Amino acid sequence: MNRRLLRQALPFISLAVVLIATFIVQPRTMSYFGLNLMLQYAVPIALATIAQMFIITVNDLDLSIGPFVGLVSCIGATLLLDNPALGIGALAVLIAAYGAVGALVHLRNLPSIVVTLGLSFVWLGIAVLILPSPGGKAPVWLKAIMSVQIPVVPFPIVAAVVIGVVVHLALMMSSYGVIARGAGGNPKALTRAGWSMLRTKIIMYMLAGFFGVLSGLSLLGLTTAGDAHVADRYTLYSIAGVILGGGEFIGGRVSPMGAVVGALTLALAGSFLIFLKISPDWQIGAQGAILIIVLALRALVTYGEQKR
Amino acid sequence: MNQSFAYLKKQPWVWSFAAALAVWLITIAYTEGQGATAILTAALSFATFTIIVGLGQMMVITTGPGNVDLSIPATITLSGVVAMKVMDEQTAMIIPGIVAALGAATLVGIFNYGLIRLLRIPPIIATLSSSFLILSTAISYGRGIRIKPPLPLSDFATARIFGVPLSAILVLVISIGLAVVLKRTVYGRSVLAVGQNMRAAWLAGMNVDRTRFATYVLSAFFSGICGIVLSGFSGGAALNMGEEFLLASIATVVIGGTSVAGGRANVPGIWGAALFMYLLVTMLNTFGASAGVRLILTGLMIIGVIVAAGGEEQR
Amino acid sequence: DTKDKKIALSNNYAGNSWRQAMLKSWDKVTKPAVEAGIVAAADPFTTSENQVTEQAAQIQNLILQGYNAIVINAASPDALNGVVKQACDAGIVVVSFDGIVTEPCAWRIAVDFKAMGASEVEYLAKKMPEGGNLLEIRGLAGVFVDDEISKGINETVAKYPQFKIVGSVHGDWAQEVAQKAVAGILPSLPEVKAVVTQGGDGYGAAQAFAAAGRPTPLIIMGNRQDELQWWKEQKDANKYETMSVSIAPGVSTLAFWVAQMILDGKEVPKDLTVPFLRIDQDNLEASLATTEKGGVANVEYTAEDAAKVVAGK
Amino acid sequence: MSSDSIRLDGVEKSFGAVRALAGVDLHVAAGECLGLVGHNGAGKSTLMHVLSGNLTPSAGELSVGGAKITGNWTAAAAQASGIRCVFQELSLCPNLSVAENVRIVHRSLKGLGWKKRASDLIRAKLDEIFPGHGISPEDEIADLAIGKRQMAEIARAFTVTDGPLRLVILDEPTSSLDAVTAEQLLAYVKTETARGTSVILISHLLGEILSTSDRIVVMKDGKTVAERKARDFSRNSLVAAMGSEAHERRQATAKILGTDVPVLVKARPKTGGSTALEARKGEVIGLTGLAGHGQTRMLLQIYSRDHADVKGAISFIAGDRQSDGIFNLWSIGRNITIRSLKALRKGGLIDLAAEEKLAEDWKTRMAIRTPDVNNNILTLSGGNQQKALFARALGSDAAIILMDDPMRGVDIGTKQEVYAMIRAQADEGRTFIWYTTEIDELSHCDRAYVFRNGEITASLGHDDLTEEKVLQASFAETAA
Ligand SMILES: Nc1ncnc2c1ncn2[C@@H]1O[C@H](COP(=O)(O)OP(=O)(O)OP(=O)(O)O)[C@@H](O)[C@H]1O
Ligand SMILES: Nc1ncnc2c1ncn2[C@@H]1O[C@H](COP(=O)(O)OP(=O)(O)OP(=O)(O)O)[C@@H](O)[C@H]1O
Ligand SMILES: [Mg+2]
Ligand SMILES: [Mg+2]
Repeated sequence: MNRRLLRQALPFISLAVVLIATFIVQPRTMSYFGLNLMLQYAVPIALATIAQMFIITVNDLDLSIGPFVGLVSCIGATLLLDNPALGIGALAVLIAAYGAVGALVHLRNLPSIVVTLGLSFVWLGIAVLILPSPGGKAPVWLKAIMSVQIPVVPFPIVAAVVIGVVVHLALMMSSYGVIARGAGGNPKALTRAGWSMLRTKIIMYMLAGFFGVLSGLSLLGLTTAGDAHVADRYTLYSIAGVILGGGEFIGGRVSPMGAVVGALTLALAGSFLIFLKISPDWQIGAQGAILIIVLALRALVTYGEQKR
Repeated sequence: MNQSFAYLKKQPWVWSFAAALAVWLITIAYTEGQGATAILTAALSFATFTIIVGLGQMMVITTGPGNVDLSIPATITLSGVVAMKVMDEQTAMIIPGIVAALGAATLVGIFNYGLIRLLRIPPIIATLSSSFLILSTAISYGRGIRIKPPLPLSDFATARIFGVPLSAILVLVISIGLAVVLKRTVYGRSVLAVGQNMRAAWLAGMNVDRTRFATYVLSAFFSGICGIVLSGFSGGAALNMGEEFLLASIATVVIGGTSVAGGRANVPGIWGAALFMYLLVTMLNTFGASAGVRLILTGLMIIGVIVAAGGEEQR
Repeated sequence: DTKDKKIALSNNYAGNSWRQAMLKSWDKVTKPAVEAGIVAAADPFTTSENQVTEQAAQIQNLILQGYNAIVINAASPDALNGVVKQACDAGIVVVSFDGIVTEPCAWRIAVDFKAMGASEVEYLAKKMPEGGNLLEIRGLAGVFVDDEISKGINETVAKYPQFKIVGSVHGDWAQEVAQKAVAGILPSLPEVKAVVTQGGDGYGAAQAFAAAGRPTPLIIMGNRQDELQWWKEQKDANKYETMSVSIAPGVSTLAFWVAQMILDGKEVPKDLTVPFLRIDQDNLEASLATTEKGGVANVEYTAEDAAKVVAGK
Repeated sequence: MSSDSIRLDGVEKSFGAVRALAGVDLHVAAGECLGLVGHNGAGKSTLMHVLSGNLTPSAGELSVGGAKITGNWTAAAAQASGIRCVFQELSLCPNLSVAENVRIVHRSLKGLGWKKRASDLIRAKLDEIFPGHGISPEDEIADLAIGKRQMAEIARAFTVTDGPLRLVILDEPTSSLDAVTAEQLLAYVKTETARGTSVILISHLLGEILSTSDRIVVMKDGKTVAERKARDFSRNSLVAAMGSEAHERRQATAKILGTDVPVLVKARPKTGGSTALEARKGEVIGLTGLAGHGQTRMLLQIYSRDHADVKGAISFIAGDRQSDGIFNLWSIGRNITIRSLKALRKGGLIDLAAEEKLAEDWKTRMAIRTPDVNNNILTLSGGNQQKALFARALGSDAAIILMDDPMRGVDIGTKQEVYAMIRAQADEGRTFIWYTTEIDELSHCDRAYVFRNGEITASLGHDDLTEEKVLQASFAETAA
């Protein structure tokens, strides 16, 4: 069998394995209601993972996406609720700020890790200023969107597929997606062909900001109240999701569908563990174990590849 | 004069020291000179913990893009818990406790590299996953009980010589040793070479596997030392004692001028960066800034330092 | 009759001794209850970090597993409302404690955090009528509990003009962080008469003062054994006086019994208040004697205790 | 001259203290193939970077199609005026497919169906230049061997969409190609110039320069020192113009080894075949055949002592210096000494003075053009970087030296010196196993093995190492 194909299929296989295991341990999940409930919180994670993926595409890493999602949820629960125009304006400014960070990272050739690490404090600080302790309220329309009931297929699944396909078309199929990925593969080649790396980075960072906003809003729609710390772990989740989905840190090799599937796998793996009723001491460790097991699958495939 | 200034400007660590100095000056200007040396002493004694784990993190980051040790916090906790539990407040058990704790830390390093090498898991994810397992081990072994360190250990951890913390002197010795290792040993050169180009390093006759293995073990080992001394310093081990070192270890390394793309390490920069990070928080606390403002300023200062220091050379 | 009812504990953090003690109390009280056939199951679940999203997913899974009641220590008072509502809609009894939720369908076993903060200052006002400078050690920024206790402290200080808060740092409820933050700000502060805390960080503060060579001020303590032990040593050595306020981790067992009573069809008001645990100069030794070395001062509840709390006694 | 397609006047460029271009005048007429030669570091690549808008010159003028360029001359502007460049260091994106790489240089390939158009474009061009190339537009670059990558990049440079194609710069395009594909390319250059496109061809292989160019310009130390019609140059006069001496010395006979000379390497390709490779102490063994048929893999197999009987320390000289050879962040000196660090230790620590001395020695012996070995390795021209890699291996204690097509981009003068050095070292007892894509180089070997599809299909003695016999063996089917 074609190794490359197998590697691309791997995230989907992992998802299937985890899903089946979950069904076996807890048959009740094998229903519209069950899937809906179990996967709801995967939607904002998937969106954050896509945001991270845009940054990874251009060989950078975003350590601020978690606090950023938290900030969006705070803005959504306050400004956006009280004054929609102002709220949308604020979110637009945030996306522009992401673009500015991209420009800064490129122009001064800075390590993105530190810049976004600093940025994570900035986002958290603004969020704490806006909402010193959790609260606020989600706009009604947001709650409505996130609790929409679609016949036959649960909403989270539809949302995941739509996100994956749209981003896949844009990044993997379109002619501008090629430029974006090329910027990660060999930036020099791109500048030599007359493309502006600056512009590419700004656009990719702004896309990340945009998907970060979507993630924050969808999360707000689920939690119904804002919280600065609501998504602190999204930073690591989103990175893990991109890698689980077959992406690589360097070289512009990413997969949008894989990233979405990676995010779903992570969310499901958490549920699976809860169903196993492990002793609380080891519940945290089991999360690590499951990450290792899923990624060990990859090792088998890549090992075969080396032997080629 | 001008020449030495130009030389200094090119050293990546200068910026972190300059930033630390600036922050310190602003703080004592605000307090009108009150507590100037006391602040420095406090900074030194707390920064040593960040520095020691920063040194390990630096070695890992230097081995190439994507290499980073996220299991440092959990390893600190584990070694602290193991040390305190084995010592059980008895002076006679200090040595066995240290050996057990460092042994546990070393095992963590071996496990981490096993995941990276045998299972081919990217280091970020491998060390993240292992950190969960390590934390569970610490929880299940320590049961959340806080045991006090034996007196000699806490005396050692808090001792000062002419106002300089003993632990800072210890870490200074380790730092100098590591700087020599990087410049003048085959292992050090291998780390730098592997970080630039793993394949080329292999073809140039370096033992890539052994180098990476040793580096992950070294990082875990340094976390182990940190865990033991920190437990002695703060009166026992706690399950969350390592948490703050996750971001701090990465930030100090990179602000200190080590390249995140690998292949370039900088020992003095870690000192500057760790002092800067501590003094920054102190300054903002002294100003009485609210939590939000403090966070924002912290972030902006980190970005400011890295912007001033400039990035890697364009190539 | 609740002998075939299943109760779950949803906890969001296990990384400190308070939470560990809470889980241990749960175990200690619910195991016999299950063995005695009072309930069919009482399973504890915990997530790794203080994260709303993980806990929300966890609660959703508990809904799917068919528990009849879920006892929650919530990561956020509002952000879990969505999923709590889902649980209520599925006919599940939700009882929140310590970290309570605001969703109206759930029961709340609340600690009056504001009053807890206020009580610290009231104590100081009585203890040192001449007043003085205060240092405040807060918890984790952006978290509800931190905000409430701090509000209680600051509002009460405003009532006593002889007190002045000259410094405020965040200790994140962690010994090491508190020690570090206090050590950093201390050199720039004038004489500090007392330290108001949120519990768990008193020992760290004491160490920072000692390291800076400053006279030890009056430090309000939490309920950790090392804090109480230190207080006892000071008391024996130089008649050091202070007090300790905290929340007993055993409140999880109260929540368990409350959930059991609701399942049993008993009438339980939606809002219950538990007193915080207070230790004073005279009952220090007694509390210390019952506290496990390295553990946390604690109170566990029996079914009868719980019934009394519900009855408002 | 109205037929001038491109004209450069008095172009200067300095990198710090290094004056890479010291006032160069150059012109190319439409439909002309201009050969550009010069020693390593003469400034050829730098000049091409200026021409393609990737470096801003410190002084000088540029005109395109008779019009003087006044504004900013950028890569985008160069692209728009129909100037394409195949750089010495390849510039493809390894994570993209061949077709996607075509898109990068053609702004008009967008909208629905762009991928099909790009695939058709590159497939047609590859078929035209390199018949039987075996590259699919869907292949990801990272999966292609370096030779195939070079073919893809060359074909890409000649593709045309909406804009004009005025000039194609080929900076050492044949360095990773085998004899057959190189021939195909040179033939195509003639076809293309007949269509009116200008080509600048840079190469250290004087034969192809003489046979393909219309006019030849010789550069030396950042200046042009000679310019004549190609037919007015002979090989010797060209070499003389470059400032080297011509040693047209084909080694007369192979070394005759007694049976008592120990066999240091014995290995059978893991990829197949029954014939094993054998190398004895002091031998120079060639590996040949068409590019990508398992020669590099054989070397790696020996290097990793995997199913290979090897006696003695090994050193490896990479040909793909970017990915297998140099350490970008290090100085020239450190790049040279890395293979010898263990020997340089004194009391456990590396002796820095001895290290510096080793680097200086080998800088002089290999005539590496740099004012200071402490300069970064990237300040060297491509060929000089390659010399540093030679210095690394030859300066080490290795008994066996594996060479993976190591003469890529090395100028003719240096090559002669290196050949002599290899011979001298072989006489002293070092063993060389040498994969080369240049059949001429095989004359410096005692014996050679021909590879096809991962197997050794023939073993040729010194006297059989002629172009004809090697090519014959390269295409022959395996007997068994
Ligand atoms: N980025 C740079 N920084 C410093 N010096 C440089 C840089 N690039 C090139 N040089 C120097 O400029 C000179 C000309 O180099 P160039 O690459 O143009 O030579 P070349 O003629 O192409 O040589 P080769 O045949 O080896 O490819 C050399 O001395 C080289 O060391
Ligand atoms: N064991 C190995 N480990 C890593 N890379 C390998 C290994 N074996 C082969 N390769 C790489 O795979 C590619 C194809 O190798 P192969 O030996 O088939 O080609 P080749 O004859 O060297 O072709 P070319 O002359 O074009 O480089 C090369 O880039 C080589 O570096
Ligand atoms: Mg060149
Ligand atoms: Mg090869």
